[in-house]
Amino acid sequence: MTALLSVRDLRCARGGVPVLERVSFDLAVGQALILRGPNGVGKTTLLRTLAGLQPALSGEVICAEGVTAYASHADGIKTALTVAENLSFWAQVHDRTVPDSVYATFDLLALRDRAAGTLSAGQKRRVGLARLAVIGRPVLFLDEPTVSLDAFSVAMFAGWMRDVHLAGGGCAVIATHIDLQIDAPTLDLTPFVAAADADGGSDADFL
Amino acid sequence: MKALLWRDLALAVRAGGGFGLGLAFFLIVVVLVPFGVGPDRTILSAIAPGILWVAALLAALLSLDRIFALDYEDGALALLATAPVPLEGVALVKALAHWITTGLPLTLVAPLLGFFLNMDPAAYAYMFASLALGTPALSVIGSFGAALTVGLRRGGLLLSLLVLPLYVPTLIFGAEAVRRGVDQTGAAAPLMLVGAISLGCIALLPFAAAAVLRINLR
Amino acid sequence: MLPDLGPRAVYVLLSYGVTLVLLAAIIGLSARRAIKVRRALEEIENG
Amino acid sequence: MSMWEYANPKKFMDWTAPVLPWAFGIAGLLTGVGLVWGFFFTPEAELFGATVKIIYLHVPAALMAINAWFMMLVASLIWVIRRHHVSALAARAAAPVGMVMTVIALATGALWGIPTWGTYWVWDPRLTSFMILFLFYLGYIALWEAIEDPDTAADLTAILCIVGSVFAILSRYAVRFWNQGLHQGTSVPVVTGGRTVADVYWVPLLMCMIGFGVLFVALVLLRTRTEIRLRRMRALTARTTRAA
Repeated sequence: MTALLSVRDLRCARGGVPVLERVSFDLAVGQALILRGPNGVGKTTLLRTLAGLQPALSGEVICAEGVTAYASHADGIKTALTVAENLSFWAQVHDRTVPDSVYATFDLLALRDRAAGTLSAGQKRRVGLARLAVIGRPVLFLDEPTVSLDAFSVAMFAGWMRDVHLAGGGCAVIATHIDLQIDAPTLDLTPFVAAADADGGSDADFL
Repeated sequence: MKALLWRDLALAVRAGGGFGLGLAFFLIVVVLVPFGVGPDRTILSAIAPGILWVAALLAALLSLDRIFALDYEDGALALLATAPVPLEGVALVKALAHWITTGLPLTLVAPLLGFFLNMDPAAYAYMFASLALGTPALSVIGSFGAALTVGLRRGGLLLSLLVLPLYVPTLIFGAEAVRRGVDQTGAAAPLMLVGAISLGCIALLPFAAAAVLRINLR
Repeated sequence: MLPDLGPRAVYVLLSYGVTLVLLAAIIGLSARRAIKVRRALEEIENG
Repeated sequence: MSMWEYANPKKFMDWTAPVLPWAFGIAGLLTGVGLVWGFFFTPEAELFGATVKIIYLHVPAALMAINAWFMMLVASLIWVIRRHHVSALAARAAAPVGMVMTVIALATGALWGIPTWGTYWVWDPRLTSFMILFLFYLGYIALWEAIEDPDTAADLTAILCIVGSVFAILSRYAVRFWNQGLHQGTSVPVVTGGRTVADVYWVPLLMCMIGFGVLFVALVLLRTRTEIRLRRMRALTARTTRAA
């Protein structure tokens, strides 16, 4: 089974200083990986490097073109637009259409035509997660997707992840503190934290 | 890309979108000038093209820092950067949306406001032509400036300091085109130059803006 | 000893004055800043 | 060891240390002699009277104001392409010096203009382009100050400098188009190279020009060394806080 995503000896930096090094793992179809580690260990930095938002210092991220998507708790939902408009915008950006099943899966049927600004934090987060379902990208990098979600919504998200996304041939790297009841390997990043004097970051030239 | 344009236009028109902001500011500045300069019609008509151009410049400047800042704060920019959409395209569409909501209305209203400043009737056509050719440059240069200052706290002030010097060629050729149009000393040259600058900016600046956005998203 | 600068002497003297003041300012500020930073760095290095 | 090795911060600090005093010395000597010679020992020009002596300040300063921005452009390109920290920091170091040179050129140009053209400030294309250049310097320095992360700041200012240079040249010609101008023919036309300045004024002028040039280099080296030390302090403190 070829790996959908493989990471080889990745080293990433934050603000010119190496944060993580020697990170390697493979993700096959249907697999998820939960990132653990204290705040500031570099979960967000790793996810942003995997998503291509920032260049890695060294190492490789081997993945097909145009299959990845990144989502953090800043979910890009416009408060002036309605839920339907927000979702259809992101669908069009990925030139797809919004399947009606999404509203049911994320319990948004009642909120469909409400302006996103009038939603609660939890509801807004559900719209953000619905966005993930809409854009249909197999490889997902999720940074704390379940923040400000109640237990019911967390179970709903975990259900979608397990039964729709992973079962449908996708994979995901998720940074989260809570247990998503998904049988997925976890990766504690603490051993991969770069040594204090590890060079490679742009500060190295000055030390 | 069309989706982004429609979304931005919808956002601009919706409550708090600030669609009329640039236009209202333009109106106020033009109406204020006679209070400052005095009601003498000969002076006003002489400086009318310059005033309209400078007011158009400032009105365009006013709504620039909203172009990327809103999407940067709520994470939409990072999502767009990882979407299958070229960031250069995003920068160009954002500039186009700014032009439609600010540049275009200014171009239409400016000749009418010339009326307040007793502008020479012959100048109306040239005013419209020079603004129509010049405002695209204002939007594209402005989107580059907005991209530069997107991550900064008090970016608005710095944005004006960075963008205004870049506006100088467009302002000079634009206002000069109107003046030469009025006294029939060949307005074709400055008009073509204003158009040339706009075309050059539209062709090249989105690449610089996209590069700057990628750096700011790091 | 001062050459006869004629009626426009004030402009010449003013130019020299302004220039020398500005040059002295940039040199002085740069030098002072350099010393302050060097001392702070030494403090950190063997701090 | 390729030439780029010298751009390594540590090596840069090593080889500039001995050079610095010499640079300031030569600059002081050349400018001093040039100015004294020009001020005391050159005859008054028939047309301009004593104000001709202002060229010993105006021409070198104007030359350096433009060369400073050109040097920043080259340094920005080097940073964008080869990612050498020293070139980015050298660009940052050069900006204030370039700005001061621009102010000097403006001030001396205006003071030259008052008796010669009989008005206080004349919107002459050459002087106005220096006004615009001054705004570019201001924006460039402000952008450096506004950004926390040194690498991001270096990248953004480099791109601003590159884009700004195109617009600076555009403004240069736009201004000439806008007002034919009263400025003298260029004293040292770069293109033709011929001299419109009589011999007796030429040697002190040449000395002042070289003097200003060496002074600019000396100041940039000094300020770049300070920038490198500041960056080193920031890296050291970042490392100690991270290790703690």
